[in-house]
Amino acid sequence: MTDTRTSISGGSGPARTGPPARPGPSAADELARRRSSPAQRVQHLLHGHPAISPALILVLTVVVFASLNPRFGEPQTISLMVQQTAVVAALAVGQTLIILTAGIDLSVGAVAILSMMLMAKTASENGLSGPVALLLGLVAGIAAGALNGFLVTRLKLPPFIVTLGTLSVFTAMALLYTGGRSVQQVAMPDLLNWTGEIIRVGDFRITTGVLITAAIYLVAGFALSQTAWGRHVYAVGDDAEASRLAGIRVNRVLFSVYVAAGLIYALAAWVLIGRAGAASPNAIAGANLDSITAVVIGGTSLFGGRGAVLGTLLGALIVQAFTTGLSLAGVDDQYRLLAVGVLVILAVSVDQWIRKVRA
Amino acid sequence: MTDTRTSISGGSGPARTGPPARPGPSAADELARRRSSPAQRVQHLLHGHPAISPALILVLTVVVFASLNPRFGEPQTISLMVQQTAVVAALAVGQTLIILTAGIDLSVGAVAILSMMLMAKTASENGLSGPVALLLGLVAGIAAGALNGFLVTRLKLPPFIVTLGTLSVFTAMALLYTGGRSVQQVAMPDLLNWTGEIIRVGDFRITTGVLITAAIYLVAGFALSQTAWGRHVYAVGDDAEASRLAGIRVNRVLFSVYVAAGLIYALAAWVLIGRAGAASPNAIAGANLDSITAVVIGGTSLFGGRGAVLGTLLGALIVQAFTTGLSLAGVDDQYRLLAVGVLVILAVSVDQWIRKVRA
Amino acid sequence: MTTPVLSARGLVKTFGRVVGLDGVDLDLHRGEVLAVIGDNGAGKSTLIKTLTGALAPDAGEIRLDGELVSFKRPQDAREAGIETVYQTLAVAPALDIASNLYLAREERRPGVLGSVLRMLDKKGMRDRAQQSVQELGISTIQNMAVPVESLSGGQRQAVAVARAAAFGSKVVVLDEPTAALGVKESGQVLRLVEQLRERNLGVILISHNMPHVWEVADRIHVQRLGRCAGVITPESHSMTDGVAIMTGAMALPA
Amino acid sequence: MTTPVLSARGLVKTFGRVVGLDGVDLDLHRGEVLAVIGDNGAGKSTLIKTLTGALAPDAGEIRLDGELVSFKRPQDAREAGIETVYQTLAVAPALDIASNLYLAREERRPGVLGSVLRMLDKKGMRDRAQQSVQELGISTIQNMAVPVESLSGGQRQAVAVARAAAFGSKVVVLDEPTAALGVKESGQVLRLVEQLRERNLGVILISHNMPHVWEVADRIHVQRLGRCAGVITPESHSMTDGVAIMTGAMALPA
Amino acid sequence: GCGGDSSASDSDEIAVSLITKDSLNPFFVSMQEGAKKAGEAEGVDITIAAGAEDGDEEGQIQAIENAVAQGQDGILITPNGPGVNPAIEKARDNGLYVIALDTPPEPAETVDITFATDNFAAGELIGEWTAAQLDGEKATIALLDLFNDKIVSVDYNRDQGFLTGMGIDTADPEKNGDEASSGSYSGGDYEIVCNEPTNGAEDGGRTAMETCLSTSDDINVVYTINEPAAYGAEAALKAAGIDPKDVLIVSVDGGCQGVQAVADGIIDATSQQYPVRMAEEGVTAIKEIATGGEAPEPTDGKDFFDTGVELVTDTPADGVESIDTAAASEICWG
Ligand SMILES: Nc1ncnc2c1ncn2[C@@H]1O[C@H](COP(=O)(O)OP(=O)(O)OP(=O)(O)O)[C@@H](O)[C@H]1O
Ligand SMILES: Nc1ncnc2c1ncn2[C@@H]1O[C@H](COP(=O)(O)OP(=O)(O)OP(=O)(O)O)[C@@H](O)[C@H]1O
Ligand SMILES: [Mg+2]
Ligand SMILES: [Mg+2]
Repeated sequence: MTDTRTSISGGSGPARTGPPARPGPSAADELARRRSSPAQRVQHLLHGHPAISPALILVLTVVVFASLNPRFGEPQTISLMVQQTAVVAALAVGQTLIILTAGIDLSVGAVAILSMMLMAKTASENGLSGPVALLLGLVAGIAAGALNGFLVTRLKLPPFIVTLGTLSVFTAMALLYTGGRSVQQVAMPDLLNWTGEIIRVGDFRITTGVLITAAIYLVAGFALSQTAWGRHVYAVGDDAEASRLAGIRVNRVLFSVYVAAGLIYALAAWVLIGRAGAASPNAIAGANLDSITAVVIGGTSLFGGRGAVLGTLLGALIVQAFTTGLSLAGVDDQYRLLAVGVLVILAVSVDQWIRKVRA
Repeated sequence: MTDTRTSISGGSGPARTGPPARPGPSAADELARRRSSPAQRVQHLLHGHPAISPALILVLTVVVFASLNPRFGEPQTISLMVQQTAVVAALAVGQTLIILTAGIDLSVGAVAILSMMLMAKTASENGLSGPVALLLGLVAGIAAGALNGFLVTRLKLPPFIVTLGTLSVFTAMALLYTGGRSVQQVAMPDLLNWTGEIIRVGDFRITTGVLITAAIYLVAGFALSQTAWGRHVYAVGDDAEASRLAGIRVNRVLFSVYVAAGLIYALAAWVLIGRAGAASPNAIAGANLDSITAVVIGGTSLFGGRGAVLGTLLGALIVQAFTTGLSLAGVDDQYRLLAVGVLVILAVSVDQWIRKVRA
Repeated sequence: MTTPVLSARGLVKTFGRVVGLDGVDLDLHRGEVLAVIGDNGAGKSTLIKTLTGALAPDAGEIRLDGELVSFKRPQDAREAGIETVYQTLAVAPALDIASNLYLAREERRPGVLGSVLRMLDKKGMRDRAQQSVQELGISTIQNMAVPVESLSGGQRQAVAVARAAAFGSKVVVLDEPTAALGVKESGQVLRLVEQLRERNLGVILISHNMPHVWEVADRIHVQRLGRCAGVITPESHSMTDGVAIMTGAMALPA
Repeated sequence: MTTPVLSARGLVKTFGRVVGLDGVDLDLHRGEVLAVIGDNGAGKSTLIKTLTGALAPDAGEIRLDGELVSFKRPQDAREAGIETVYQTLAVAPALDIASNLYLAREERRPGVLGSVLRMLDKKGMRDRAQQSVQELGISTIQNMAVPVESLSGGQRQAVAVARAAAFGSKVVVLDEPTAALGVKESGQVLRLVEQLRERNLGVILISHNMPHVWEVADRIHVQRLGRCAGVITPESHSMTDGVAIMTGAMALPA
Repeated sequence: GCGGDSSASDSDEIAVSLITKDSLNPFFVSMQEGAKKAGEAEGVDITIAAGAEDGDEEGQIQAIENAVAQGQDGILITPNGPGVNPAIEKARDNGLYVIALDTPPEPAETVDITFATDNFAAGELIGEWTAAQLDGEKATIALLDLFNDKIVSVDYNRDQGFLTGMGIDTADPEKNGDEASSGSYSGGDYEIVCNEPTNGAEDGGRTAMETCLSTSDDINVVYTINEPAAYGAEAALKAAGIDPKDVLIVSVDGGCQGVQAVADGIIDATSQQYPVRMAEEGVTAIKEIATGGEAPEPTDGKDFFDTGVELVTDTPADGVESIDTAAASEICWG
């Protein structure tokens, strides 16, 4: 071996002694060039824009199912899927906000049902006018969100526990208030039913409820990415103590997130009235899991601080495309359950694979 | 004001210039003495032993309900509550392990049902002997856990997504296998029904199933607190990257946790057969939420690395005491739902308050 | 003489049974660099946390420009003109550099976009962030849009220091700002401290690096076992004396 | 001459488009302290991470005692006798000090309790942990049963250093071990480094503190922009020269 | 008529969706199997769908919409609640023939026809039988219902039907638990000691019964929402050292396992329903109509086609019509 004092040298930088410096391009440069195949460049692009990969998965899903059953790709079916997703997608925006702060909301469905029944019953039984009933429902959603927010920020309870508790409380309140009875379309003022109106865009038929959901996405997306409040939501979810030290009023941000989520749930409730054509205390049984699933498939981290509402929208659409696609393919319920489970794991695996590839 | 160069002095340490040093005991000593009231000392104790506070809440719950209805405090009722908690408490041990690693398991109930139906049907229809059928069920639980563990460690998927997917998969498999039909006690070998046998201890009556649950707690508690594996589980949940750098084989630990959880779910399934007196694919509907609730009320952090199975046991008992207590107090169904929600929040608030007080 | 810009009397802070601060006094004047030195666990970080609203002291009072103040949260201290770099840095790892620099003091776009839609002036903040970082001479940080978590330890520290330097109006507190920094970068931070003094701000500098302290400090507060072991100056005492007082090997006359 | 205990040739590591290491060679002999210096982001941490199994290099080879090795994970390097204190410390905050010291190498009780029940020897580990920490002279850490998260930054670093010192059998790698340490504690760590050398171990020491480096290093590897700008010795070059090479103000003849 | 725009053009085969409340309940699983078999026999293509759980209306709405999108000819549905009515109406507007099974929707005209058991009548039967069996003795009643976190029609129809059969005033017949907790039934005094949810499963039934038993030691009548809940109740009684023979356990469903349980003396009486027959009749009806045949007519005096309920017991009571277990096991499901 060489002498101790001379055996070490910089790879290609000028070294005191040792092997001659490698000339020209560095080893890393060479490596980088070798790797920069077109496929690699695509992966780079995907890495820079995280929403592209769930979007690709969605497109892939649609293409596969459309090839299995041509009806799937038709405008009617696509319109249908969009309508079917509208409510869960709207609820998932509120869930996204809360998960971004490293929380979780198990009371999603309960809040929506409570405000929906309040809107519907005050209008149908107490004779409140449409706008007043709607306003009352929205206020109820805000109040429910505020209660969650109060318990999380003031009593410093884990959001999981708070919303587990309020899930029971709000569910019980809705049952006690309605006695389990639903309110039919005809008994409700037009404003409440308005979200069910169909709008034709070429061959596509969407409802005004879909537009409300779209509006919720636009406003929430804008607020998260373009305002100081949005920054603070991310910062608090990322590291609450660092945010506090940096001067963010953590509790105020958290509280505002729960209130905003409550309002969004109430708006989703309005969309639900139009969609179901009735207000029923048994609607959306799977709201909790479905909304969380959309958020997580959309790439938002359950540990907070990372994610975006666009991903959530794609996540909701992916799940819907799976269920509708399998159903149109004539797959029976139990097999569909099995397939959806497999597909959810597959979709996220592909997404992870696309995101993980670096270089 | 005094001169710039002389105005600063150490509180009581020797200072170059400035006001004379305070003599005798320091400010902090005085403060500490003033605070060391007996109540403060109790809080100190509680702080050092985190399981004391849920235990106190449990005792408080029992005392309050017993004062409302004397039957509540009787040995029979207490025996009953213990029996009623046994299955969820056993499942919650597996859930605790997974949550300690910063994961979550939504497939708890599905794994238990799948292994239970496998035990029951292979014994009743395929004529397998009790021990073989039991073993098969336990192996199925382990295999299900291994699948979860494989997906979490190899595909690096979030546990929430993995278990959401396998929840569907295992549920569908159980349905397809059983056609929704249950297997009755009489059709099963004694070994499978053995967990329902009653054992009398003075006025108390417990089942052998309760003993199995207790054994699960003892083994898991011992493994977590007394073995290297337990340390690694905590370390991985606390900071996976730091654990990896410290030389822990993170994936191996995670995988072992999911496998252990699968085995525990299968044992819980055996307890469930004895408890229900049948093996039914629609048993334990609330297993996911109930087991997570027990874990969280027991003080284990959903972010991993902090908690213990003793807390989980107390958490499961607290919830059971609430529900049974409210029933015995003659509270109506929906009001009971409401009250359980309020009480869960209250219990955790009190717990937080006790834990938070320092000084 | 002038009123100290920041002064504290009899600060006490305990954690359970651990005594973090045990009756500490401190005065900081405008245009002065006050160094705080002491062994690990001497209570330096605890001292500045109580001064900047990150921790509430159990006893004692704090005055800003002679007025009694009580900061409930870091935001209060910040609004009063006290800017701090905490030892733990207090950055949000997933946010980019510019967002971290402007955290909790984001700037909006001019016109309707800013006032009504409350839109952030992302580009403006990014440009100004670039400038702040460049002033510190951290040349390896190029892109203000990369998340802080992808930076090296030293680069992160530079971001935190740049933030404090850019926004402090009365007092800047630096808790071991050069711990992870290279030689060049450390020098840059010391120059920055001197600039802040020239801008007539009060600076509190915690450091374990004695040559740095003796280079820039006007006065040196020696913290020992939660108490102040005395205040010295680079002229009155040598580095060796300073270390001796810190470790208790030498006591200052009362 | 002797075979280097650890040697690397042509190490390359890129992160996306960021080049962390760009063809770096390094040799470390037994009984030698090799310092690595360089600006923030020069690739020092990346270099030692590739050497200790924490990162897989994209290219290049590593030899331990002349044998080609490829560490898949830190555990492999550790089992081969390479002990590392990472810059991020790699401690589990919720675990107590003793558990952290013995993490991934827990000791079991003697007899059946240990072999069959696999019970940990908690008391023994705690006692030996106490000893390791005391050897470092960190007197403020008293109770080995407190969680690491309640320690000050410096105290945490001391725990990580104590762990490496106690278990290294061939090579000990220290990434800025004194960054958060006080004067006395830093001195203690430097003494420890010398002890390790006397025990005939190879030591790699990353530090931004030039006086420390010039005090203990046998040779100094200067890292610059992902490459090695040269290897010097405290005798051959002054501190000022070292800093000049680091920053590119001076180049070593090829 | 049938949707001329799509279905017929796609294939000659008639396609029908069966949408049950869930896929967990053996009752619905039997119905699904019955429909599949009938479909094969009749040459009708059956797609199975279901809500995620009992009460899940949104899941059923989507299944209905998907059936329409697929261009199917008809839907067989056990509606989870009135929330699905508008979707059913839309499907009918699209030319699908919709038949409700098991549970008549409110109002009944929402669907083309319902093949169902009258759940209220099923409850009444076991109520009347219980009152007759007690023969004037004081009734201490445990009511083991379905849910407490949602309100579904089977739950209150069976429970309130049972009480009506006993001759107890139920106050609001769509609300469990609002009746007086004591008073007199047709034969004597009664006391209701509990209303407990069971989720319709063994473990839930056992827990519910245990809770009831800790409220009162005198329970001699146990109403259960279905047979699995009854098995759980029996297990609880045994565990409490009470001989189940001393207690009247009544239930609803009449699945083959349930009939066997009656024969074994675990359950004293149960009201038997015919899910398989419902499914078969439904499939046949849709095929008839799709091929231009006649729609079936509702049973006289009812707004639905009653597939019938039989009381199954081996200890018949005067004035209450019943069949024995031997006869019942001939016609049981699953
Ligand atoms: N949140 C806390 N909980 C409990 N003890 C604490 C906490 N923060 C600090 N301490 C303790 O208070 C004492 C002073 O800590 P502090 O962080 O102020 O030291 P320091 O002088 O900044 O040390 P270093 O130079 O290592 O940063 C230490 O003994 C520390 O363990
Ligand atoms: N995981 C990572 N992902 C992306 N870039 C990284 C990662 N780790 C390091 N880098 C980049 O690689 C370069 C070298 O980083 P490294 O941590 O090795 O620097 P260093 O010499 O240790 O600096 P310091 O003295 O500040 O610790 C830096 O530009 C850094 O931003
Ligand atoms: Mg400090
Ligand atoms: Mg580094």
